[in-house]
Amino acid sequence: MDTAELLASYEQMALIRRTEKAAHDLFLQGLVKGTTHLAAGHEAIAVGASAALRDDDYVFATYRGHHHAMARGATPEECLAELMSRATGLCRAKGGSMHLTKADANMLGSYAIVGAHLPMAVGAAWSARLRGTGQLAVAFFGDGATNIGSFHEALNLAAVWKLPVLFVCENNLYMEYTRISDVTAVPRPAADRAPAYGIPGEVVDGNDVVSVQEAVARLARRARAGDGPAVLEAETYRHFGHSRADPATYRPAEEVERWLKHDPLDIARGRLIEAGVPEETVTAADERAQTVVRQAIEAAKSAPPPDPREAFTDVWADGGAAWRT
Amino acid sequence: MDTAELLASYEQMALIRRTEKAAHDLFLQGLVKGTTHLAAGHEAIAVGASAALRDDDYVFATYRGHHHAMARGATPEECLAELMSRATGLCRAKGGSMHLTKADANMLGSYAIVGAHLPMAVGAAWSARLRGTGQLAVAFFGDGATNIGSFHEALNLAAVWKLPVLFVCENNLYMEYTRISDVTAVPRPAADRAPAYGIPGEVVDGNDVVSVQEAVARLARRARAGDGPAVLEAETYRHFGHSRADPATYRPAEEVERWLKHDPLDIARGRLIEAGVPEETVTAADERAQTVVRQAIEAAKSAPPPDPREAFTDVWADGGAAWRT
Amino acid sequence: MADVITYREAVAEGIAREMRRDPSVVCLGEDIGEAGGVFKTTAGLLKEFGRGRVWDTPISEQAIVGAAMGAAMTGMRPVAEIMFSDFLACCWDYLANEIPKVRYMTGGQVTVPLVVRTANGGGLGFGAQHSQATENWALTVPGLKIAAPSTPADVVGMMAAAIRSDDPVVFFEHKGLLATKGPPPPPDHVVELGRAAVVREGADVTLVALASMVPVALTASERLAQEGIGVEVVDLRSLVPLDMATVLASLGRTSRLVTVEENPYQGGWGATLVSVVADEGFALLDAPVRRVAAECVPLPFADVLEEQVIPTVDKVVAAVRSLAAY
Amino acid sequence: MADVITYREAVAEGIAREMRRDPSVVCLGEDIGEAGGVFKTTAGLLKEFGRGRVWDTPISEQAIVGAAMGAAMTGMRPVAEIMFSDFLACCWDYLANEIPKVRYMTGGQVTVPLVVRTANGGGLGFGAQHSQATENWALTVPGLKIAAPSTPADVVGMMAAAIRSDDPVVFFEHKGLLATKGPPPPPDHVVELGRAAVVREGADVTLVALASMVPVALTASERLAQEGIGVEVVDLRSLVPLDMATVLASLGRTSRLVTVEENPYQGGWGATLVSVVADEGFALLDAPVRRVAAECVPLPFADVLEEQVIPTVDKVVAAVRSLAAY
Ligand SMILES: Cc1ncc(C[n+]2csc(CCOP(=O)(O)OP(=O)(O)O)c2C)c(N)n1
Ligand SMILES: Cc1ncc(C[n+]2csc(CCOP(=O)(O)OP(=O)(O)O)c2C)c(N)n1
Ligand SMILES: [Mg+2]
Ligand SMILES: [Mg+2]
Repeated sequence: MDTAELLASYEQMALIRRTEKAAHDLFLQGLVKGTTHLAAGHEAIAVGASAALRDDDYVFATYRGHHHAMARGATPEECLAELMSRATGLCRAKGGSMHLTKADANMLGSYAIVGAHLPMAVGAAWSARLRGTGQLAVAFFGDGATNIGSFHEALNLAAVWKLPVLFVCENNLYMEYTRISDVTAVPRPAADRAPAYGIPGEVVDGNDVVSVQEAVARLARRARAGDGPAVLEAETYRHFGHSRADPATYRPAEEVERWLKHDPLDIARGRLIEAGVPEETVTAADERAQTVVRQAIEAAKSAPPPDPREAFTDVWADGGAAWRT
Repeated sequence: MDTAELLASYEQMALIRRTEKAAHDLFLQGLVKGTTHLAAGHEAIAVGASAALRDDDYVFATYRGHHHAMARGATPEECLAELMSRATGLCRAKGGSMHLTKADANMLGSYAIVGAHLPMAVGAAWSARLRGTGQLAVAFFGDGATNIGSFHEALNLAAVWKLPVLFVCENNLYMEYTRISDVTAVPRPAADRAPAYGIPGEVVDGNDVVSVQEAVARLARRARAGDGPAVLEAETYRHFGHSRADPATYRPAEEVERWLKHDPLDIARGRLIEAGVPEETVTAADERAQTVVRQAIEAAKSAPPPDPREAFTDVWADGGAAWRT
Repeated sequence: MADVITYREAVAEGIAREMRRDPSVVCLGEDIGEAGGVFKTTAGLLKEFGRGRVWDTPISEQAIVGAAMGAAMTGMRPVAEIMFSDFLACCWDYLANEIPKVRYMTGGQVTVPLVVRTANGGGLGFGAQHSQATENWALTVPGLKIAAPSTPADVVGMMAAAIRSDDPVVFFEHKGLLATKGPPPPPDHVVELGRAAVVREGADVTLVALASMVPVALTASERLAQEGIGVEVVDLRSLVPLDMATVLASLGRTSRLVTVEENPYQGGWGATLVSVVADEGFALLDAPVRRVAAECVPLPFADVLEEQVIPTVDKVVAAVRSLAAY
Repeated sequence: MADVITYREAVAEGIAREMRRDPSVVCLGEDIGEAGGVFKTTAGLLKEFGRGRVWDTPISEQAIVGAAMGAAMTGMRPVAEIMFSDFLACCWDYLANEIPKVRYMTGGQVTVPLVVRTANGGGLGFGAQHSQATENWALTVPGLKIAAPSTPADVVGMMAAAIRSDDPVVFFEHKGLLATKGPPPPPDHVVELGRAAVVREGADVTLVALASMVPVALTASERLAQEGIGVEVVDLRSLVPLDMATVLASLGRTSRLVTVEENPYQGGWGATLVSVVADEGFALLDAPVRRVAAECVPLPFADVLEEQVIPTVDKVVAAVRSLAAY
């Protein structure tokens, strides 16, 4: 990653961070219904991975997926509008926070059943192989997803078929309120499982966008060359609670403090300064991000609600919802 | 295993073998409906394991489970009567070949959805721990079951809770008609997965009743001592096709021949002779088995069909089947 | 005990009462221990009963329900939590193929006294994968008892019946009702499964509702009363056993029937109920039977869309009015 | 082409026709390749289309259907086999929560043109876990099309429609019909999903049946004809879309309705159909509606028991007779 790319990544991360902060505030103001699972703290994984991928590669994410939608090109406005149930939302207010999708950028969805999207990514990789496009598929998932059956089935199938798919675990140490180490038989829930499928399992600092970019680029090269899938376990931490207004009191203060000091934005900023980028340049990126998000909030707020008739569109590919004559 | 035990094991295996042969013949004669999955060739696993278990230990098996039912005390007559849809069948003709169960001997069932019983065994082990009984639970399953989600979830949960449960894989090289190596990412489908759960994974000659007994006894001791679950992969081969009248033409003749020469009964017989047991003693055991099975066939044949009203009993614990007022 | 109790508190109270009576009752599920459950419906259980009886699990729905089954077959009375009822799909094999069949297919050799509890239903903006009313999945499978209480007292009473039952029970706790309040149940309150309750009497139309739709039906009835239409509201409470006797008796008085279902029309419980009525109660009917059910679409996120899909008081009022005028 | 074709052959033929037309059609499933499938319903496909398009999988139902979904979202038209329909429970999350909802919840951004084929139904002594008629599981979930043909020609025609459909289709192939024979379908035979067929005309009672119950209904009708009772038999063919127009039109002629369902009464498709009739067709009815469905128990193994559970010709005849006399 050269300095220009790093600066762009920084700005992208700043944009995500501010969007997540906005989502949090809007939720507390009662402007976001249902629930949100914020990715603040996880930005480097989405942005670093994206920097290593081709535009036509496929991305599948979880309910904690705002960062992936944005890293693949969704705008803060589209995202916030979706959260705020506006007609201009990414999914026309039919999906909500947990299902952000940007299909025209090959971000093929956010799925809210833990683990469900791993086999889908395998299928997308299979499809890429069948069509001979050289595309890759990447599934991002949490540490908690490593204990569910679909994880196992997906990794085995991908390995047996030697498919171009990467399994990127965002290990933030917790499932909802339970420490992953309390419910998992091995210390590294994802990487330690890779040998069970005869594939590489690497661990990376998920808060360092450069390390993530490098690891994904390396494993992607391998996969595209026909050497099969790999597991990448990216260590990270969420800045907010699991969802909604969870204060995350189950996390020791000392642990929280340590991780907040290991902030992906700070790390990238440090790298930029070290590379000789002037402070003002970085600050300018921050400010641009701030402006974009501020405008996004306003735009989303003033966008209209969806037409109620939207409830009856798009069940079927013909656009309708008829189930009987 | 002392010589007397070995002889008893031999006779038990002979009984199973002859019962399976009878089941096969009866199927071809049209006296067994539906399907059967014969365990001829797998006898040493059931008998060896049983010899290492306490009477109050729990056993869970698959649709290929005749040997486990018999090793835990079901008689050939009860088994054949079930297969032949008789009122005297082990499950009163309501289960059939795939669901042989002998609950009063803690053989808690044969399950026909691949992998489904592994979590049940985990639960039985959990229950034993909760009740402080020192009981163990054992799940027997095929190589094909190692690629399904419930396998993964069961092993992880058992390991995290350090439960007294053993996972015994009967690796007969094939799922139905597909070689397990064609669809599995690691060479040893069960044992190579054990490290993903931080538990021991051993391989044993599943056709040598003594080796099986020793391995199970060792792992059972460990588990009862509170050291947690283990995986045992027992290498074996089925003498018949997968089910019903499958001629198993997908298996290379050379492979079949090699395995038929490595017959669990021959191996046990060899060990007996080596230990100085006279040929006639072994042959007498064989003959007893033959007699028992011959009588079982006759008894089963002459047993009555179930009362049609049995269709409406035992949905509920009160014995009935009422779903509405 | 307080003057009122919330539905949410009633869940924990119902479980706690049984855990106090019977040491074989144990709980397992995701985040149910220290955290008291994502919906706080197991709050206090870990503290009172300790780690030996309240077990936090990994995200492994199959292992949770499968282990509950194994424990139930061997002397325990497990209460397994599946966080959202949509996730029953992740362990559906156990609900569809194993638990309801094992007693029958072993010729009565084993029993499976377990409860699978789960947070059910929509109306809260949780989107397509966290909002479904999935009782009907269970209804397609003989061998499961299905409980879906609408009041805190019924939660406690039916929880007691469910945990004491030697049969497997799927217990649907409605997310939209968790914050609702009601009179606390008396000590040792047990509500037998399979007994519907006539929660309002009326002479003109019978409304049969379940769980979240009971308050909707009651509100609609009050409005209709002002128009002079007397509505009898039956809270079904259980789907299996299904209390057709109560429904048919009510119909004998009113001759008109409307069901109110949160689930999609296609495959809903109201259909089964109506088909019994169209057979055994045909002579009682003076008008068509109407089902007010959810539209046959996934649950959308936005409120304005979700309201289009899940039955509202207005829709119920309109349906009843049209029948009363028939 | 031969004079007759079996239902079993029709499955492979139906898939092969589409694979010939469209290179994006690919198959995956357990033992479908070399072995031609456990039921031989994919016989010949590997040979004709090669390993690139016919993939043997591990025993991983979730991965099979999940991968099919991912492939469908990215330009392929996968046809996934789930060996027995009971095993749909092992990947139910994909059928209930993912595949039918993804288009809607993304605001129409993706389509999922896939087919999940599966061997359905009982009557063969396969016991409780390999004998169910599980169409109704799918009926509870909006967003899935449901096909269940009863003749070889319909198998081919509906397979074409299913594979060409841009919507997900669950395709139920009845195990009990595999060996049955029928006229071969003409080239490029397509039977639109959601079109019921009136397979016998009659003036007195309408019998609506699906898949294995169609021959049962036809046999019953012949017997009833001898008693002077004219039975119109409707082969529903699809559950979604549900062709109520054809059913209501038939009812307009007969005024009497019986459904014949292999599945348990509770939660069966007949209930949904009857509930539409009890509403929109109430004025047409001259008699109660009767559902001849399976008993609400798991499927037992022994023939003598299974016959008690699954509808027989005798039971259908008795039901129709009782209505004709009403
Ligand atoms: C199958 C399933 N079980 C349970 C849940 C409820 N749930 C949502 S998020 C979550 C925790 C997931 O933890 P992890 O995979 O580590 O991801 P994180 O939220 O930490 O990013 C749980 C249990 C679910 N959505 N799906
Ligand atoms: C979930 C599920 N998928 C598929 C099947 C069909 N099936 C029955 S046995 C079998 C092969 C199992 O192979 P393995 O586990 O090696 O056991 P074996 O039959 O060799 O003893 C398959 C695929 C099933 N019963 N359950
Ligand atoms: Mg996590
Ligand atoms: Mg095998």
